[in-house]
Amino acid sequence: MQAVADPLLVVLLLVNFFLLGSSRLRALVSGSAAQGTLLALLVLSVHGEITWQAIAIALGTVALKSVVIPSMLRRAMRDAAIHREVEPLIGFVPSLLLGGLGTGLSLVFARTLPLAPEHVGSLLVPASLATAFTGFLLLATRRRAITQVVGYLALENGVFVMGLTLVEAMPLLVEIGVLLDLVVAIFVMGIIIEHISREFSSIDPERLESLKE
Amino acid sequence: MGRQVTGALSDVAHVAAFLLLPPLLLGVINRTKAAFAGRVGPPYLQGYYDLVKLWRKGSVFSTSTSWVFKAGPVVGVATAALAAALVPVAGHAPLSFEGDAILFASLFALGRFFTIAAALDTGSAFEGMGAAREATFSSLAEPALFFGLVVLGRLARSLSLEAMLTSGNWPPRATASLVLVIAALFIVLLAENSRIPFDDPNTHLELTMIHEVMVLDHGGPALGAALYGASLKLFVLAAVVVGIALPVPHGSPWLSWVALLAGLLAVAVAIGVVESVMARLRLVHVPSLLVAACLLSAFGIVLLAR
Amino acid sequence: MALALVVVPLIFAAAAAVMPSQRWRPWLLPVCAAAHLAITLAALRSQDVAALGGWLKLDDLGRLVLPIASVLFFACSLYAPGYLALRPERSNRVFVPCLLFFLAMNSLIVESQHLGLMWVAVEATTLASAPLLYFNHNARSIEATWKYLLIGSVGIALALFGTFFLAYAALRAGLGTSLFFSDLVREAPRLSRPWLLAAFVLLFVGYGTKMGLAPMHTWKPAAYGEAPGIVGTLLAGALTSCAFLALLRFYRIVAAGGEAAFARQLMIGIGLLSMAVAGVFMARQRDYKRMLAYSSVEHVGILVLGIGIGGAGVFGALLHLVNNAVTKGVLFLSAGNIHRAYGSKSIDDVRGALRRLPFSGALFLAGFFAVTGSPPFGPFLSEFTIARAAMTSGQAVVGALFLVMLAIVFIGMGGAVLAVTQGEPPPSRREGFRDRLDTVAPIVLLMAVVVLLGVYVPAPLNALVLNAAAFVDVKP
Amino acid sequence: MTFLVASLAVLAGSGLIAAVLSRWSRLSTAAGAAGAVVGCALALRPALAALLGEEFVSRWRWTPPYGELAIGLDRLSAFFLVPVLVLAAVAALYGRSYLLAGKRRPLGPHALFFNLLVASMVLVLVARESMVLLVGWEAMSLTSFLLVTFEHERAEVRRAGWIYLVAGQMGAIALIAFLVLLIGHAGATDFAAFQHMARPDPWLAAVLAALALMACGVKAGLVPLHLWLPEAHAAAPSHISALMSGALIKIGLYGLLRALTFLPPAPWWGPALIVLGFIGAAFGISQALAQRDLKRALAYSSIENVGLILVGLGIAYWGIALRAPAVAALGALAAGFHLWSHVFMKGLLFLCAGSVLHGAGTRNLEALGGLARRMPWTAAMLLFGAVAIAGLPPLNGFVGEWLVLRGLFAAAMARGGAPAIAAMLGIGALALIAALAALCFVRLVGIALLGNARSEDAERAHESPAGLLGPMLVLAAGCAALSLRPAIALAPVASFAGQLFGAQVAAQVHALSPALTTLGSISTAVVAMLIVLGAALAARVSRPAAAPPTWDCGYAAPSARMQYTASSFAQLATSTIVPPALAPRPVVEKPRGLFPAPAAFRSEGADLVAARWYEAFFARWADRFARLRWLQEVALQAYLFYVLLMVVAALAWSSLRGWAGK
Repeated sequence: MQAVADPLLVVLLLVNFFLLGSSRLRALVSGSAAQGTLLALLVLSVHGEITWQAIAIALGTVALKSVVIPSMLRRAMRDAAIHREVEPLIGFVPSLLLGGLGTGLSLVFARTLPLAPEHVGSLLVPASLATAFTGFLLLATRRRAITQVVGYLALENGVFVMGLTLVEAMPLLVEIGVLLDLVVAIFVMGIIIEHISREFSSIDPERLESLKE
Repeated sequence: MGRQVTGALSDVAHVAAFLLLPPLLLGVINRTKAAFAGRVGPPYLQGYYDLVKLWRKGSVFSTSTSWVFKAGPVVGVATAALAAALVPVAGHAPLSFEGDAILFASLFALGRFFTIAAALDTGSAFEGMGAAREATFSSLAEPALFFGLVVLGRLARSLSLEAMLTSGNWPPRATASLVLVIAALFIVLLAENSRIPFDDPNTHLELTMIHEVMVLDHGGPALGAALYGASLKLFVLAAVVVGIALPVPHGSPWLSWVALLAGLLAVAVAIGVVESVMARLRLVHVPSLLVAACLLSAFGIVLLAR
Repeated sequence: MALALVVVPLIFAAAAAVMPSQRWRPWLLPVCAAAHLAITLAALRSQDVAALGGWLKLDDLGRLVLPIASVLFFACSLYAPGYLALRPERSNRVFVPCLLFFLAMNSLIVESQHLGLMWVAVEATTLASAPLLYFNHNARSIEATWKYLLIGSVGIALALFGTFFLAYAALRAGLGTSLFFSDLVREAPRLSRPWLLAAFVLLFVGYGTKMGLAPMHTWKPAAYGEAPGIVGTLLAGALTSCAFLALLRFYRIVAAGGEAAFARQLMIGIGLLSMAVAGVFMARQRDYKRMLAYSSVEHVGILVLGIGIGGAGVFGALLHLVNNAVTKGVLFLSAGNIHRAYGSKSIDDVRGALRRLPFSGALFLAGFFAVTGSPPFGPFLSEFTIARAAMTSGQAVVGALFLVMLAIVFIGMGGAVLAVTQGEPPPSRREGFRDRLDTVAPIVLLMAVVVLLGVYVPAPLNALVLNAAAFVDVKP
Repeated sequence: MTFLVASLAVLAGSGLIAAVLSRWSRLSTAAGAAGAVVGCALALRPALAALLGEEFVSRWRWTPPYGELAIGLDRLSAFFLVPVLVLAAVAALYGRSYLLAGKRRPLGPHALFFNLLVASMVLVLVARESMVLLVGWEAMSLTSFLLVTFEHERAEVRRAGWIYLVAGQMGAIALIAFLVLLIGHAGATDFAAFQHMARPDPWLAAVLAALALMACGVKAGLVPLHLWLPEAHAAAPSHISALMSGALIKIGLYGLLRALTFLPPAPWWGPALIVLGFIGAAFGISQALAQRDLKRALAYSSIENVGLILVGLGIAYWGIALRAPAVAALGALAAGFHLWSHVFMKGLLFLCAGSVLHGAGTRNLEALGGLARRMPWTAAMLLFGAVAIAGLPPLNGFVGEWLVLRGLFAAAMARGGAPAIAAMLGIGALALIAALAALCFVRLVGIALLGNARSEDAERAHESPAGLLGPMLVLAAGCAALSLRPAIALAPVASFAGQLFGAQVAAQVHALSPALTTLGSISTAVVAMLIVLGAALAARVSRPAAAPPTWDCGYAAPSARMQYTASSFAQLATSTIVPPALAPRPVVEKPRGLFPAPAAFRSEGADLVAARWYEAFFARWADRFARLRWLQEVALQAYLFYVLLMVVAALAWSSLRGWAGK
């Protein structure tokens, strides 16, 4: 089981770097969809035996994170008719470097944490920390609203990967609750983006500066 | 019973003397000034003639005055009379209690309050000027008077004028501070009664006056009362200065009365001499002289407590 | 009964969503609020209120927070029809259902024993309040909603991360990974130490963001500045209390695990920081609604500071939870009235509220005196208890700083409130709004509660606070 | 005890009724005033009984955060309660007719706040437990703030109200700190526990004394903390300024005395209070000289009188330290007597100022004049009050002055060396202050009442109705009683001094009664003499020959503008006696350029400069805070960065602790 998870996690880290590096919105959205599918595979691989519960969660994840949400984001992009990410606050290369540094740090930090016996060698915890940090980085450095949503998604995925280590802690009902919340959050963000685009005729949070002290 | 009767009689005599003699003091002062100037000068009893003349004249009150204007001279006379009753002669004062020195100083303040109010009541610029000057300069004179009283009180270990002015047996080390106090009180005497270094009593240029300009608009009996009150105030303050300068031992009352009158005569002559020798100070320097008087008596205190 | 507390509002929310008439829909609010309050009172009287096999249970802490949320919602629901009638141009088709859904989720947070379920409920309140904030449909409210949503969601994601860390701490210690509150408290001493501390930090930051503690408070001025009065009250009064409840649950676990000292130091630090930030940013504040937001940041800081001080401070903090909720209700609703009457939120155009709106102006001024801790009102009692606890438990420096911060906030806030209430009102452009019974009565009701809490704390409430304090402040 | 609770209930109830009936002004003010008078009467009975020794403390349990509440009356509280109640009742009656005659506005809330203010003052005086004291103290601040800002449409009233509120809050914070430290040390919140607690070590006692001085100093108007006093008194309606100056300030002194009873007596208290008193008196009177507003001058005179009372208290504590009960008795009698007489004098003066404002429409001395002829009763009483407060013989102000001077002298006699010299020099300084007070009040009387009217308003001044004159007469009668029979105040002062300074001092106070009776008889003698001489002179000048305008050295057309004005009268004094730092500073805007541009000349009192210093301090800090504002105005991403920073910092700290802990 361990053997299958680790390569998937390495691919996940690569996708993180892809998200950090890419400047085209369409690439970002498809990257996020890729992350969704990767998570679904991880769910199956981590669960020892393939129970119907694991299948349900995997299917739910794929359906939501790889199909529903990306389509919504693409529709929002079509409405606002923009494709390129404006120059981020700290530039693409520095954000990539920061991403790398973050991944390194999370590997080091994970080693200091006393892991449970079955996770000692595994990449699970460091990967979740790295993905969460990437999500945070995207949120804190990108100008476009859609990129920030993708960043928030990456953060959620990071947390989700951490959730995988605790198989029976999160019963199905709560798992579904978490997924539902995520979807509704993205859905509401989508509506807000639509209104922003109508109001400001562009959707970079830079314009959202009118609330002064 | 006999002793109370004689006591009462001596009190009545004391008050009568203090009420009758003051205009005479003015007469002596004017005669000394005349002698200095080589003039014959007005008769000694001129003061009494003026009072009688004014008592018989009619009085005129301006439209802008109120009852306070009439009250001015009345309060002046009343407070000076009561202060007179506090001054001891021959070891006894008609009215004395612990702390009457403070009452003595405050009575003059009350008189001054109403005189100033009466001056302001007329609504004339000159009276206002006199009132402002009087109020400021007397405020500076008060501390000098109180420091003097405190020195005496410290020596007599009590705040009653009677005890202060009749202890007589002052320790030799106290003479230095007593001399300072006498000098300070003499300056206060000159300041309070509009004598030369501070104010010229018989000038007619209102801009320079302090006291005369405050009674400018009084006429007839009111003016008489005002002048009489001023002279009584001069007499009482002079009596206090003499009480310090000539501490007569308790001996016979006659001897102390004679000493008091002689002292008063000397003070009157001294005032006359000072008025003839000095010219009126410029108004700006008056405060500094008064502060000097305060420092003199304050230094007296410091010397005493050495 | 426990389930009813959540399901009844949901049913009403569904009904409201379906009901077509714009005029009758707001009246659902008072009906549902009354029902909810009745159930709450019934729940308080009965001993153990549980449902779904222990998933929903009203424990001592919940017994204190639930009535607060319910009473506050009841007052807002009385205010809502009058207010919404004034805003015919805005459709309340989304507004009313979201309010009811908000109440349902609040009840769920208070009752859920499973920390994951609690997380879902808190995230749901965030999503429910987004459309509430967006009620005014103008550029400024979009920006406020976007900031609120994004920072809120990021905070909540960190909270989920912390919850997983907590579960992992149990896993690491070789126990079964269960996120049930009672299990975690029982197992606490054996949880692995570093995971527990890391989990508490993440949970503190996550739920601290929902409470609006500094430095995670940055969304508050924008959100409360643009939200209508009702939403401001519910966010500042009800939601903050529920987030504080969640925080106390995790503090309870960490305290049981023997790490209370670390948690209390963190709380004192963040508490004082929040009060300082409030004091600093309230100086020369031109917008009286943003000022109320900073006042909320300050009082959230006081809550956390009280817990941090410990001992009688915990009792003070929990009593302050009640006082703060009710006082915020008075302030936000009366500020809402003033905003309706003057049509502007900046102090430069709003003057003479006492003359123009005698009742709302007077209530706003009284609310200011209450919120800055003047004796005849509730908050004074709790703040005095906290100050006393600080001084007597040897933390004199913390006590002194606390009093100084209160003074700074008083001066900062006083300038703005007096500018708004006193003086001659400018010639009014909108004649429409006058103080009316239905927009003032609920505020007077809340004000009566504030004054009552200041003078005489009724015995049942006192028992509730004592039990809650005993529940939270466990002596390791 | 039941009377006290009944009185508080009546006050609160009548206030609420007045608020409810707010639409019918006459009815609601009547209800308010009646409630106030009945409430004060009800409370007066137990207060007088307590003065005669019938002390009581009653406790009852209250809900937890309060613990056990306790109120009670002992001689110290009763001594302060009696004058406060009398003044409150009089002010209530005066207030009713004063406000009804004023601008049409709803008076219900005002009556409610007035009654609540009186109730909170009573509560503070009877509090025997820190929570009750705090609730009463802050309620007193709030209600008096709401009363001061009654006419808040005027900008200077709002400014005065704001300064008052901030000062009140600073005082309250100091009081909370004081009480919390005491509770921490004594373990209970009850005053009895404070009295019997273990001796705090010296530094804690010093900190407690400093906090008490600051908390009560703000309320009593001690000099560095006095800033709100002149502003609030000038802005408030006159009966409120009377109540604040007469009662509120005294409660500040009561608070100080009550706090000092908790602490072990330190030898430095006496001299410290005397020095504070002198500073207050000198500063107060030097400012009062230069004021052109009648009520601001009276407010500064209150600061001076508080200074005198403090000197009296200082002498009392110094006497205790020197173990000389005679000196302590003189100090206590001076402070106690002057406190009672100041309540009546200052109350009367403020009510007269209200009557002048009502009659002549303005408080600016430069626009008044000749009111003695147009408002005879008000003028007579204002003159009566002025003579009293200037400390001139026949009236009660002099008795207070006399006792303080004798106290200083007795203290000087009790000990040789430097303190004796200081005390004796103090007597001279006090004489100067008294003289300046006389100057200040002769200026007020002379400019406002006498001479010719300086403006049309003063020209058309009319006497106030009986509703205003009645209460003023009551206060004047109080002053007259204290002047002619000072001994009536002896018993209350003896009981008050007995509790504070011990039985020996009380005995010495009783020993002073013959001195007071002589003073009383002398006052009566002075009054008699004045009447006799006045009648004689009046008889003599009964038929004035003619009534021309003032002679004025032959100037044919005298006008009111030729008279001395308030500032010119004081100019000589402020330029010679008052040090330049405290003297009023002219602010001149010279006309610039060829054509006559607007120019202005204003002379600002020293206090305005001090006020500007406080304001500059707050403004500087507000600017510093405002400069931090960019932290909030950054982009959304930065907010998220704050959250990230917080997480990383807290995680690092927790792991550090983890390693350190292991």
